Amino acid sequence: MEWTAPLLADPSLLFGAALLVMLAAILCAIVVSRKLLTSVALTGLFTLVAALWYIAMDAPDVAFTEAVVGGGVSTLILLGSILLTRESAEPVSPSRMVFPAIAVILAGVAILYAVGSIPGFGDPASPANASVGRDYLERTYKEVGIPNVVSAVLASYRGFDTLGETTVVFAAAVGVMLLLGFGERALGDPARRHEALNPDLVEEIDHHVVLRVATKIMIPLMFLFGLYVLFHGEVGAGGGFQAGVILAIALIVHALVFGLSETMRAFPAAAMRAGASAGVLIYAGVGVINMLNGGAFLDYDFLFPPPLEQALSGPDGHAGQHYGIIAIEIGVTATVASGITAIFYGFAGRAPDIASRGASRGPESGGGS
Amino acid sequence: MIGLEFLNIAPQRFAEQAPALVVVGPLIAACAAVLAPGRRWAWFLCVGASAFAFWMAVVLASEVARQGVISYAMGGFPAPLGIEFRVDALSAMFALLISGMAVLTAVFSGESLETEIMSSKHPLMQGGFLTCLAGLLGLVLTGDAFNAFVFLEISSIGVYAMIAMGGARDRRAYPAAFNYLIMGTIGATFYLIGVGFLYAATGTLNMADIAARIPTLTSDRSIEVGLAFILIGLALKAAVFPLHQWLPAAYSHAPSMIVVFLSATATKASVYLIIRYLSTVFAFDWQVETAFMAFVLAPLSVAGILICSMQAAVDPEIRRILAYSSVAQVGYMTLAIATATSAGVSAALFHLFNHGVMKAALFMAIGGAAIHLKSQRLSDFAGAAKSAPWTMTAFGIAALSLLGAPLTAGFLSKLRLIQSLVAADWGWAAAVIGLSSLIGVFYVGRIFEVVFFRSEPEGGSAVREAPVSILLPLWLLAIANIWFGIDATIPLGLAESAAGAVMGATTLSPAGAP
Amino acid sequence: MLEQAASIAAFVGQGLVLAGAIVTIIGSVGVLRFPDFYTRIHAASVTDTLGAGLIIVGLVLLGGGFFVTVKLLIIWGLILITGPTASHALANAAFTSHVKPLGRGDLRQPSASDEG
Amino acid sequence: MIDALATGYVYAIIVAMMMASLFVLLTTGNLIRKMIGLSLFQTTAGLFYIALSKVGGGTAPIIIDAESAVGQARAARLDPAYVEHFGVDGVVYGNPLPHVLILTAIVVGVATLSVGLAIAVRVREAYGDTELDAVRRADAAASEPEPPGPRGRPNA
Amino acid sequence: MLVAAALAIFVSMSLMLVRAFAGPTTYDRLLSVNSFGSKTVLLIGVMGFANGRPDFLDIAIVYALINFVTTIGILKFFRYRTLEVSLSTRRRAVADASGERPDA
Repeated sequence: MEWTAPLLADPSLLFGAALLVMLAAILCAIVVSRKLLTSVALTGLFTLVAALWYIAMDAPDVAFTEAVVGGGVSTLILLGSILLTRESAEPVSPSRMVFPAIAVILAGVAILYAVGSIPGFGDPASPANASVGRDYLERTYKEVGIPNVVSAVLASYRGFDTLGETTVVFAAAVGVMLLLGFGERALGDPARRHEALNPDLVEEIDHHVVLRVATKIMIPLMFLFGLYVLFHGEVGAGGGFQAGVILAIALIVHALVFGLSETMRAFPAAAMRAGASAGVLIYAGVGVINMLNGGAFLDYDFLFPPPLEQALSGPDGHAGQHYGIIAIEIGVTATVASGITAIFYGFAGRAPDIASRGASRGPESGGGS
Repeated sequence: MIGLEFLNIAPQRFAEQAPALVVVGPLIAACAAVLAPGRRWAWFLCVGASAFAFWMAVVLASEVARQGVISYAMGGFPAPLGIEFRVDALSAMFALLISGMAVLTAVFSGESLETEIMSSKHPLMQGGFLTCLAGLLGLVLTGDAFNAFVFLEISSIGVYAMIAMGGARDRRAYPAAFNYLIMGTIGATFYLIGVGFLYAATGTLNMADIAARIPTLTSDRSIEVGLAFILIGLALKAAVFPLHQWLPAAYSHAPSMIVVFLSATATKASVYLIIRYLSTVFAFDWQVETAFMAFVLAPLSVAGILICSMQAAVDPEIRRILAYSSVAQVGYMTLAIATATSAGVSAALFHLFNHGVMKAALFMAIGGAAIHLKSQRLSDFAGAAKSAPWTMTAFGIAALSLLGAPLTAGFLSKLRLIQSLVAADWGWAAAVIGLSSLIGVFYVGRIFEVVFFRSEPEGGSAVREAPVSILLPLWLLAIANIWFGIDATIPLGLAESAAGAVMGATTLSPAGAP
Repeated sequence: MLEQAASIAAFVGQGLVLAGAIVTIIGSVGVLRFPDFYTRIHAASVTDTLGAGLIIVGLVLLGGGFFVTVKLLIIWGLILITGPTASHALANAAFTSHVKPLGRGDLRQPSASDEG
Repeated sequence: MIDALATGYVYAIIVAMMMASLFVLLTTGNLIRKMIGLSLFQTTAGLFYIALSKVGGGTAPIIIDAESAVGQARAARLDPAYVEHFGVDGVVYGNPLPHVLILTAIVVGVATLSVGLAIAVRVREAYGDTELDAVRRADAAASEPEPPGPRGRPNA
Repeated sequence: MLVAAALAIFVSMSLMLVRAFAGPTTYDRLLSVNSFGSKTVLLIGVMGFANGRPDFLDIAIVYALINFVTTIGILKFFRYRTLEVSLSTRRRAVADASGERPDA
């Protein structure tokens, strides 16, 4: 039987269309802007609007991730790196645009050619929507026993992908630590000690009392919210990754308002490094326990030895899946929170070194607008 | 099958878990290495984990030889739902090559890092190396198209940073690493888009499942374009001409440990995926694909072979000569694959294996001899054979093998390449290989002239004999080059059974079936 | 009786949401049309706070269960804390970096910033 | 026909955005801007996947009870036969699999972004600039017979 | 009515975008980005109710937080030229060494 998707009955499609147009407008602005800061702010907006679009497309988990990552972490890291480099890009000569333009147009035409044969947007009978995706919807409650199908697929059916994703964050943290260090320069910056000895460098008026008070209220709330997102991920949108980013952002706010060295005293870089690898260890460790109990890697039904699993679950519960998912989500949170904090330490802690080379800044910043 | 079956002493339950353990072992060790209190600990972990991975790879290979394709369901969920590790002879061969090289590189890394990277960062380097190893092993074992993307990224992200760490000696490493990152990520994203098209058309991500569903489709436009995107993405990662520009710069400025490992494995893993897609997923019997092989892949390979050989012949920096030669050698492999015959694929795999062995030896020798030498210029190696006879003899053996001199592994693999091309009626392609070998004589001759016949510069050469921990893996590789040139049963057996595995059946049976 | 109350609440709620949306549009027009930074920030922050309040009270009246209501109130609280703080910080930063407010008579001259 | 128009535009806009960000990435010589382009390129690939996962009249793939108020309100908008045919226990959901994939891809994207930016920062420290042209000029100058010194000239 | 409200918020976001493109000072851009963010929070809420699935307000909370954080981040960028210092003191040395106005 032929079905056409009830597109007009779905208000989210109207929102989706409007948001897509807005996305395209923002992207156009990014293409033409040369001031890096403007580009970064617009990129932040782009990801926020993309996240809105994800909500309209019924993908709240993706929206959540895109918002915390694209709007929060990426923007801050980009800001940190602009501070360490330069603020505007050189114009591109038109002659250099020819080859990329041809390549891009060719690739675009190829994709459009293929898109013509993809079943229509929103079609419930398309191969993508009708096969494995639908199986997950039908089986999750029976096999994993949690309502959020995305979390179930993420942590259980395709848990190995998620282990890989966690490893990627770990590898990125290792890479940034290799390249930029652990922010140790912020702790040992001689200029800073010099400043303490010369109080006339410090202005008397305290401009930011409002900000500090507000931040003091916000940070505990953010921690609490992060934990809520972590443990709520089985039922609603959210999960270990989003929780990790929120926790990291709480630390980053602290560093932004109270100073990096203050934060690094409370959460030293060595601890972040340990946390990043501990998270992957927890995750892989859960898998190894499953193997020891006779299951496949990451088969949480074997998280507990079979007799214990039966005792815990009862007739059709899924104690193993339940605790397994929580355990690996904690691992993900640990790696992501510490990894992103370590990355931020790297970028922010590099600053004094560059700032002290202020002389080479001058000619570059003149290139703006 | 490989002469190492005696290592297959694992209890049966352990052997069943080998597909997961081969990846998870290095992964856990990577985390532990980052936490290691000192560089010695990190090094031990690194060697231990690589050896463990190698052992597991041997177990896997002998299991595959015994019982055919092994399917391992991650998380206990059967294939289209869960992620499947699907090990056939091809994957087993690559797993052996990668983990074997990792062991040698790990041994080599101890002394080599000592001089190149400040010691507080050694644990991070070892951790990054092990992550990369886990990523490459996962890449060749997985049977899931998206999972392959994740492993592609795992194996690259740490590497970008580690290549940039060569910047302490030569600042050109930074832009080189950056270019590699851009190109690698574009490649990975192209791959991702291509997988998206396959998913849109078939509704599944499991490679065997995709292969089974493709014949049932009415329209294959999205499959065609998906394949194109996947191949372009992987060609970027595998440095197939003309998408190779990132490779020479990245290889010539990275820390030697990374170069040794990457030259033997990283582009090879992408070649693996190319073979996997062409043969298993698309089964070599599809019209667009054959046209692509004959009219795109083959001409590009030929151009790559000739142009990069010439570039190698004129470049003044020794590592870059070898890097350009690597691109040319990738061209040999893709050329043989483009014939789409069993003999061609087997010759390509045989050459790939041998090339890994010789390139690793060459870069290892340079890394070992030039520990105190900041420059990479060929002229600075004048008379190196006198100041570092052991290292440079091994280097010479591997260089002869690269050239294809008789009694070395390179000779046999070039012979088989030419045979397979002639058998496929591609005589002109065989002539191209001959021509490029002639150019090879020129650049290897240049290196020989400098290293062996020129006298040392005044004040003595900065080249020193490599320490024992480097000579050991180096000579193992050099001997392997000769051994495989005389008795090629091991690599040939691997390559033929691998080629048989992918070329024998036109399509894989969907997962679950034996 | 109860149902009647619920439908009245829903109606009022929708009205409040719409009113809030209109207030935000007015604020945005202000941001677009006002002549200098300080007047614009005024337009933005006042209407953001008011519009957010109206919309959130409206959504609460629409009803969506206990948790939804709690979350809406949390969001309101957050907006009440962060909105003014951010505005304050922005204005402060602009002022300390010598962005001048328009003075008497400046409006007579058409300034570049007037063109949206 | 209306449906074809109503659906075709989604992929067209997404592809156009994908190519625009690729264009930024390929043309600019500024390392930071390259990373911005790369990050946007990855995001638009994500948009493509999520567009595939949309099911008309569907809701987020978090299982709800069809008998609950929310479930009934959703079902009321749709043809009962449609719900019967495409729904799971009376509710039509979006496809969860692309969501999972893109979640992973977003994370990979931010990891790449941070490593790339870290390398860009090191380029700036070594060369004094983050424009590829300047870097090339500095390298060309350094490979001449008389190198201008190990650190090169800033802002050459 | 909710759909109309959502579209109204959408229109006001578009107006904010125009201000963000137009500037003219960087602070105007920041203001519009910030205000855009808070309108997004509202839009999520209204969209959730309009779709009949109002239980994704967590994302709105996250937006509110993110909006606050990035505003502080960008602010520090301008005033201090570093993300590293504490806001309880003003580092004149660093701020002045850059020798430039952000709105120049």
